Amino acid sequence: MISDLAVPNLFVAQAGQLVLPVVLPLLAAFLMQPLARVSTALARGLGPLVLILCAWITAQLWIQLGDAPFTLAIGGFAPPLGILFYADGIALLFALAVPVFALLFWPGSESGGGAGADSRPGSDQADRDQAARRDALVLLLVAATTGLALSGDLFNLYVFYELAAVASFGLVALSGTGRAQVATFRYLMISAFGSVLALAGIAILYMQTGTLNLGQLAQLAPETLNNPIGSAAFALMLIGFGVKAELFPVNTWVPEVYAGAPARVSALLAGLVSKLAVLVIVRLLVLIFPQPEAAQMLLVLGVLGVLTGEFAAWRAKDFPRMLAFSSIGQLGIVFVAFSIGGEIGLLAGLAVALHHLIVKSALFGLAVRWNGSLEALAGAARTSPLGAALFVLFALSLVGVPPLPGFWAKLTVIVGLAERGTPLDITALMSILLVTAVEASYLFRVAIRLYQDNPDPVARHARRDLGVSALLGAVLVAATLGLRPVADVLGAGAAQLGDRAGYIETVFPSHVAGKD
Amino acid sequence: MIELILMPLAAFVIGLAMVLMMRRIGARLQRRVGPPLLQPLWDIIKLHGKETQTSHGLIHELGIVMAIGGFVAAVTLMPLPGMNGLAEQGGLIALVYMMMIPSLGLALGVGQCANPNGSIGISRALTAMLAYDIPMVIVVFGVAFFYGSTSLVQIIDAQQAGGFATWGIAEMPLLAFAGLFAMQAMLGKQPFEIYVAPAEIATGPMVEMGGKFLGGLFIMQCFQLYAAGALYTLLFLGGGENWLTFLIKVFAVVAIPMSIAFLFPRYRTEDVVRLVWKWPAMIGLLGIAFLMY
Amino acid sequence: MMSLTLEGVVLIGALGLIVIGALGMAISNHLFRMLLALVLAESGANLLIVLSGYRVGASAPILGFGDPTAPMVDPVPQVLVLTAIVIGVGVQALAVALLLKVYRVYGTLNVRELRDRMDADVATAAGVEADASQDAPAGERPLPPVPAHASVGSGGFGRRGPVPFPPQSDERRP
Amino acid sequence: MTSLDHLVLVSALTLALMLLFGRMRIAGRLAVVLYAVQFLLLMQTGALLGEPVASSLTLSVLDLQMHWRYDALSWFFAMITIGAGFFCAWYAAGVWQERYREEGHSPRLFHVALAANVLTMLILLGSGDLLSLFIGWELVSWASFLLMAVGGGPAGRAALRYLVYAFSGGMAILAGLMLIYTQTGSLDYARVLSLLGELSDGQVWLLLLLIGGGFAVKMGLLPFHLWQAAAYAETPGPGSSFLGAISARMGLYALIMLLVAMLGIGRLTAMEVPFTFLSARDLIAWIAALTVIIPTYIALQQHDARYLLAWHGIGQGGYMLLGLMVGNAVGSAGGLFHVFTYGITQAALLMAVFAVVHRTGTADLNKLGGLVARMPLTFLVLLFGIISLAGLPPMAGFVSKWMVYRSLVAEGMPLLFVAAVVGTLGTILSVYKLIHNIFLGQLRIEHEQVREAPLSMLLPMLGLSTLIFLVGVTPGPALSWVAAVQASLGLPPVPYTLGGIEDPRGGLDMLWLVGILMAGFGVGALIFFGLGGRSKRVHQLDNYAGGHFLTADVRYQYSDNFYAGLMHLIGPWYRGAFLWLEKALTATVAFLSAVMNGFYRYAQPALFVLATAVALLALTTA
Amino acid sequence: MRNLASLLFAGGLAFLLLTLLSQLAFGTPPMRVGSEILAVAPGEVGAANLVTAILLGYRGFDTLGELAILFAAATAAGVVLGRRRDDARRDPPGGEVLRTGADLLFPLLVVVGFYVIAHGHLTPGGGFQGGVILAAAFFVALLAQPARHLSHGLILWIEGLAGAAFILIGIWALVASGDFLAPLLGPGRMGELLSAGTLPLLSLAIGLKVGAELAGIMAHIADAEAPDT
Repeated sequence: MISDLAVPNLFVAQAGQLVLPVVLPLLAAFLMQPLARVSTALARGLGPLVLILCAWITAQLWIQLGDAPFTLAIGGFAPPLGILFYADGIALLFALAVPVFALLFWPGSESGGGAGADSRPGSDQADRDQAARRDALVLLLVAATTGLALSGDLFNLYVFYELAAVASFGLVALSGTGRAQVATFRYLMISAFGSVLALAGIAILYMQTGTLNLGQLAQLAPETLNNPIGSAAFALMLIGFGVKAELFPVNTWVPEVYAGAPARVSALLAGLVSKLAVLVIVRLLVLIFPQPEAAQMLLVLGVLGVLTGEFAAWRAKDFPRMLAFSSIGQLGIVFVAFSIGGEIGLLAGLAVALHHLIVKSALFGLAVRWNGSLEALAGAARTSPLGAALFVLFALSLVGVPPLPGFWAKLTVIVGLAERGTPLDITALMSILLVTAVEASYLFRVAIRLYQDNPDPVARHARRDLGVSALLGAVLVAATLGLRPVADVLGAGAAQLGDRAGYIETVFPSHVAGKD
Repeated sequence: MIELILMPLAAFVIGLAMVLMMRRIGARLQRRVGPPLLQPLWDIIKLHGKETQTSHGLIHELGIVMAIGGFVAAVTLMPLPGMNGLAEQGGLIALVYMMMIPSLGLALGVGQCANPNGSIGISRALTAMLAYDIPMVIVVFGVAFFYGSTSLVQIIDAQQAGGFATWGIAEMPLLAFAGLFAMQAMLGKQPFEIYVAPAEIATGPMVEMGGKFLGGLFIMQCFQLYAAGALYTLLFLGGGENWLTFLIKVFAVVAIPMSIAFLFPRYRTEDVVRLVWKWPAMIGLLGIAFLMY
Repeated sequence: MMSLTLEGVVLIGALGLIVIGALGMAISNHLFRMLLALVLAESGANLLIVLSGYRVGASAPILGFGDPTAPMVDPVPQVLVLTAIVIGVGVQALAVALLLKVYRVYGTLNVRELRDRMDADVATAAGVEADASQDAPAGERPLPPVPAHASVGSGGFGRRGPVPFPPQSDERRP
Repeated sequence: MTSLDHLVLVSALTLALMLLFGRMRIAGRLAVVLYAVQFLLLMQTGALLGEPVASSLTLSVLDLQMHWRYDALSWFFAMITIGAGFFCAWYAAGVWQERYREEGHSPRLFHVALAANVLTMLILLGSGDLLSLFIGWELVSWASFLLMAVGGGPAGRAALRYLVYAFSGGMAILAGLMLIYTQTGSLDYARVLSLLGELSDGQVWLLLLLIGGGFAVKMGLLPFHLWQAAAYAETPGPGSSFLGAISARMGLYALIMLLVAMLGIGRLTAMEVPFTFLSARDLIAWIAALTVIIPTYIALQQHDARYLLAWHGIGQGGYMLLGLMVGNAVGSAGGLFHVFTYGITQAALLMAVFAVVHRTGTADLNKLGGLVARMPLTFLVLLFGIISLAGLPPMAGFVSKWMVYRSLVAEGMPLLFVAAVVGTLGTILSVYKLIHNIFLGQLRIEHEQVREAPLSMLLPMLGLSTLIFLVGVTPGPALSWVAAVQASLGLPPVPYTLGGIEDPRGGLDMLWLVGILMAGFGVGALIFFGLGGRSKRVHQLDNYAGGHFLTADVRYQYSDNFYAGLMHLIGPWYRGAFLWLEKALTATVAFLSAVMNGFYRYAQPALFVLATAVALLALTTA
Repeated sequence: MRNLASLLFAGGLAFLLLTLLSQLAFGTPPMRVGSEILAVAPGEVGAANLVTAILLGYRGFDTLGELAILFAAATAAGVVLGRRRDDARRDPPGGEVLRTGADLLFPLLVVVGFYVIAHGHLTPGGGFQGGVILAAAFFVALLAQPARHLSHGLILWIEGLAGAAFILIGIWALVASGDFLAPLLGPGRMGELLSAGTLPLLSLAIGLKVGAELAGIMAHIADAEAPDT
């Protein structure tokens, strides 16, 4: 797929440009702070501009090359040697979603640029610096998550994962309160501990196979990794990559971080970053660890996540924390779905994940102003009727009310579980159904509260947050109306995602027997 | 069609005689002479002829109309010797519910009187109805189930087919006993006369009833006595083979509660409920159990 | 079980570092000690990576540096470990920065004291008593009792025990 | 486009128009017209007598086909639904709507909620397979939630309680459907039906528990009845009527699909309850009977007219299921017919009560009285309604209840019969309390100036009352629908005549009965008005008060704790066993929630990571 | 209790990992990728130090990510520690010996740093190592004289431009040969300073960036206000 043109035209889509959505944000991030010293306006406009450019490039690539999966060997080094980007439908979808969502939830001045709790009237220069740092961190996060979507190299995935982690630490700490810092530290410790385990897992994997390329690993997996060593490596990497994916029990950071971080950052973390981490885990599961033990681990941890998250959310005292717990539960369902395996499992997982991406991001968008305790939300519908209506819409979809997409996603999971029908699956099914009732209870407790009479309701939403949420709500409604095409696209994506042989074939097109 | 006119008429006449009999029995037991033959009729006429007739509103009046009309309709559902009336069109269950309409009418009428004492009386009366209707429906069910029909005509035919041996009382003695018990309460006779409370009229349903209102209730009482006696006769004593046996049976049936009534003091409402739910209901269920197994 | 060679000892050492680090993270009550334990664990993991490329009797992967005929060790893990070390350094530096800030805000790095101060902080932010805020559910419970004014018994068999008799009604009394 | 598509489209159009124009004054009348159009379209489908009418819309999700069709059962329920919508919209269209607006509520929201209810119910009733049944079910649940919650305040809390019940029920249904799916590999009625016979008794029990339980929630069957009264009672007037008339019956519809159409009475009778001599049918019948008794006697305790009627609604649902579980021609017809008779009865009753609320501002039975002089037509509506509700001749309710009793007698079920009668007696007691405390007794001083309900509200009430009476007199036409429904369900159709039921072992002819009753009343009136002297109308205070003289500013009304004597006796039985159950469940959830919260709050993260690593590694090496 | 549980779990982890690793072929790695790289790298990249060849060539993208992580950490530290306070209380300068030593060491360290950077493709070392030495030079100066602070602006420019340079070299390759970070300028003669194509340039960019990054973090921490307690 690599172009042979000596001077390739950057305006014609070709595989080599796949690297740009990762590199350009990095470039912008590196230059952000110096530029801010030169021109504030330039620095302010740079980030969104780059994101639009990234989205445009990805879209072009998808439109022109996205019919079949394609790869990009970075540096032109043949696949198992160098680092490889692998772009199938799902990877491109997420690579496109990343800049789009980052643009939608681009943190503005409200997200805190100052030192928060101890902020004193600082100089303008310091404020500008802080804003530039914030923008740089978001761009780094974008680069990292795009890389997570595209990379086909295990260690490269780890690097991008760490980049996403470090960038998100900085973003979470942005609000500047002591609580946020402690939450960030806690998050950092869990994340770093998980990374240690993941590194150990990678080391074990490398000792066993001597390669880091996912395609080659997939090739070798049946003979070298279908044993306790392989499962152990998966377990270690699962814990490591599970931190960002809010996998139980390495998700204890979630509620504090989402409650403490600026709401838009929470939206990005809960919506986007967690999904990319999930995608990494799914790639590992599908390509390298098809053994049932691996899926079983995911299933058990997923169920525990569902139960703990949703039950904990029932008692949550403030809005972001409730969303955080709910997010844990939803991701638990995602894990359960992916553990089913097969096309239906992947379809279910993708559906739930994408649904959660849209809904939870939008809800966190609402949390920009509704960031306080739930008690304080009484009567918020009066000041923000559209916001309240959107909350109800998202809550309905989240608990799975037909005909909204959330219902079909959940139904797919449930049907998948029922079709496999082992006792563990049935337990998972019952757990999901049980907590869905709990979920409905706490979400609609809030909904009723929003519509209560209250002479002193909370502030209205900023137009931008409301617009973003409304946009995502419109997407949700559109998906409801166009259920069939959406399902077809997802089904095709799931088929590609689950096509292990196809992956190997794409990475090593000339591959004959594949035994070295 | 002529039956439908004759049946209420006969019921009224028999009812009048029953009232007379009741008062005579009472007098005998209390060593008095008792009223003359036409005294009940004269009472009714006298009450209607009173000069002061105070009405508390239309419902007050319609209540009395409903009380009389309900019984007039109900008695046409009870076959007499040679007259089936509407017994084919509405069976036993319809009859039982038809006989609740007068209670409802009375209750509405009393309620309209705007007298709290009257309302208290209705509260008592309805509670008592709740009490005695339960053994009564047990009995009704038992009979209908035993004869496999809710049509009184068929029940009577089945009873008369084999003489006394096929009478309800012979086939179902326990139910017959329970039915007697329930009838006592239904007629509001001692010891179950708390809700009518004739001795303390000021705290009963009748408190605002005077003149033709009371006269109407008198008429209702005639029908009520007749209906109770006739129903019991139809269910357990084989109905009337001919007028003579029918009259004998009906009067005998009514005489029993009368006689018992004068021997007993009075129960409180709750005690009525408790007693009636406990004994006749239990006996009735036992009777059904015997029937079914 | 492998025989206990020098390499084996190093391998066990790597494992030991990871385990000791994990243990230290689990039992420390002081955030900085936790961080130090993390550093230990990371070192262990790095060591493990380097060892994954170890080849008995091979030389460093630099051309023209030693015996050109001798086999070389796998260079890839060395690259990986370089990357991993730098990542670790970055994370640790950030962690130290965070700890500095936390210490500046709360004046302690002891986990328990910190939690108490944070609880007080949360409670103040929510405007509730510190003790009350912890376990009280947010808002009302999801199965609210039926409003009292609707009916005494409307919530099901709402009344317990016998109904007072005579009825106690304070209305409509002159 | 089939006739069913037209119907659903017009219903959706109604919803859309209400969304657009609900704010306008004309909206109410527009809704009435649209409901009438829907009614006509429903009549046109001819689903009652002919073949089932299919919708041209089909959907396929995950290889599961979904389609919609109307058969006689759907038609019957849809007819009641649209009828209820029509009358309730009529009631709301005029003065009520203006008042509602003045009180600061949104008539648009109300109209939308009502239209959404009708639409979703029509969709549910058309479900042609289990998946579309579930989807319809969820839609109906949420539409009801909307209608319940629009009231705000206590209505919101009640709606939330409903939601928790209904949604838990929905999830149980989904679990049951998945059970079916795992066993049969399909959710299509026909296919499931053919494979259902192969299920073991244990599986069928599980199915009954999950799906039946879920459906029972909506119907308010014991022990899932706690939510219903408050939720229905707190809904704004016409909405309350609508919900009371038909909403809970959707649960019955689904139960009929499950118990009668799919499992079949025969299967239920064959299934023994372990360790007892009861069959599954007996068990369900007993649940139904207890649902008749317990809520009815709770209703007796209420002193809010709306709650009283709402509690009765739960109890009346029990009769319907009881009749169906008896399963013979008359019984199942009685159960089905009761859906219709009770629907019109409850709608009329609640409308009358809300008319009183409209004029007096309260539904508290202890704060009303004597209104018959001020609102005689409303009184008449309520009177017709309570006679029908109590199941006394000559109203519609009598016929359906008679059929249930008759079937119980025929099948020899004494205890159930007694239970049914006990329920009826309780109903009589409590409806008398209702009419007495509102309309009879002494008029309160503050209600001296009350006027009759406005015409816009009175007309639908009177219309319904007429219907109650007419159906009581000539149940034949309505019974013909029921017979068609029975035929479509595979039950023996009831032998009906114009006036009632034909049965050699004791039938019913309401024409004669009503005739003689009217004649009796005529005789009574003749005697009363003809014989005596003219009566003199006196003031309500001019009565015997035990030697006292009543003054105009002191009113005596015996209303609070109306059945004090009875309560003294049965009061101890009113123990909140079910409330305790609910509280225990809530407490369990709260406890679990606290535990999970504690995990996220206090967990030493590193320790948990460590523990998980060990656990997972142990799993892999084991 | 918690300590006991931790101990038990740690013991369990040790045991399990040991069991696991004992099953691995330790000392005889499969080297699927490794041996292939050993075979082709000299020709493709031209760096004598094969580790650097991989670091900047085959896995150059990882290195970019790594740079980004370091940059993210520095930026995040900046976010956390917030504004610099010019009036912050500062430790007094060190003693005469320390200051003189630091002044002497500073140029030495800078030179060594650049040497290590420049010879990264030939001998052990490279951008990261050299960058750290460069940063250390500034650390020493800062430790000796805390009052003297680094110019944040300068650090920002250096790290920004160095990072941008790395990426721009990559994009140059993309434009020139269609592949991001593909080796350019030919491998040259093995073992010479100016060999291995763009590798030394990348190395230089990395060295400057790492040095600036670490110096920046250090400056932030040094500027952080001491708590009042």
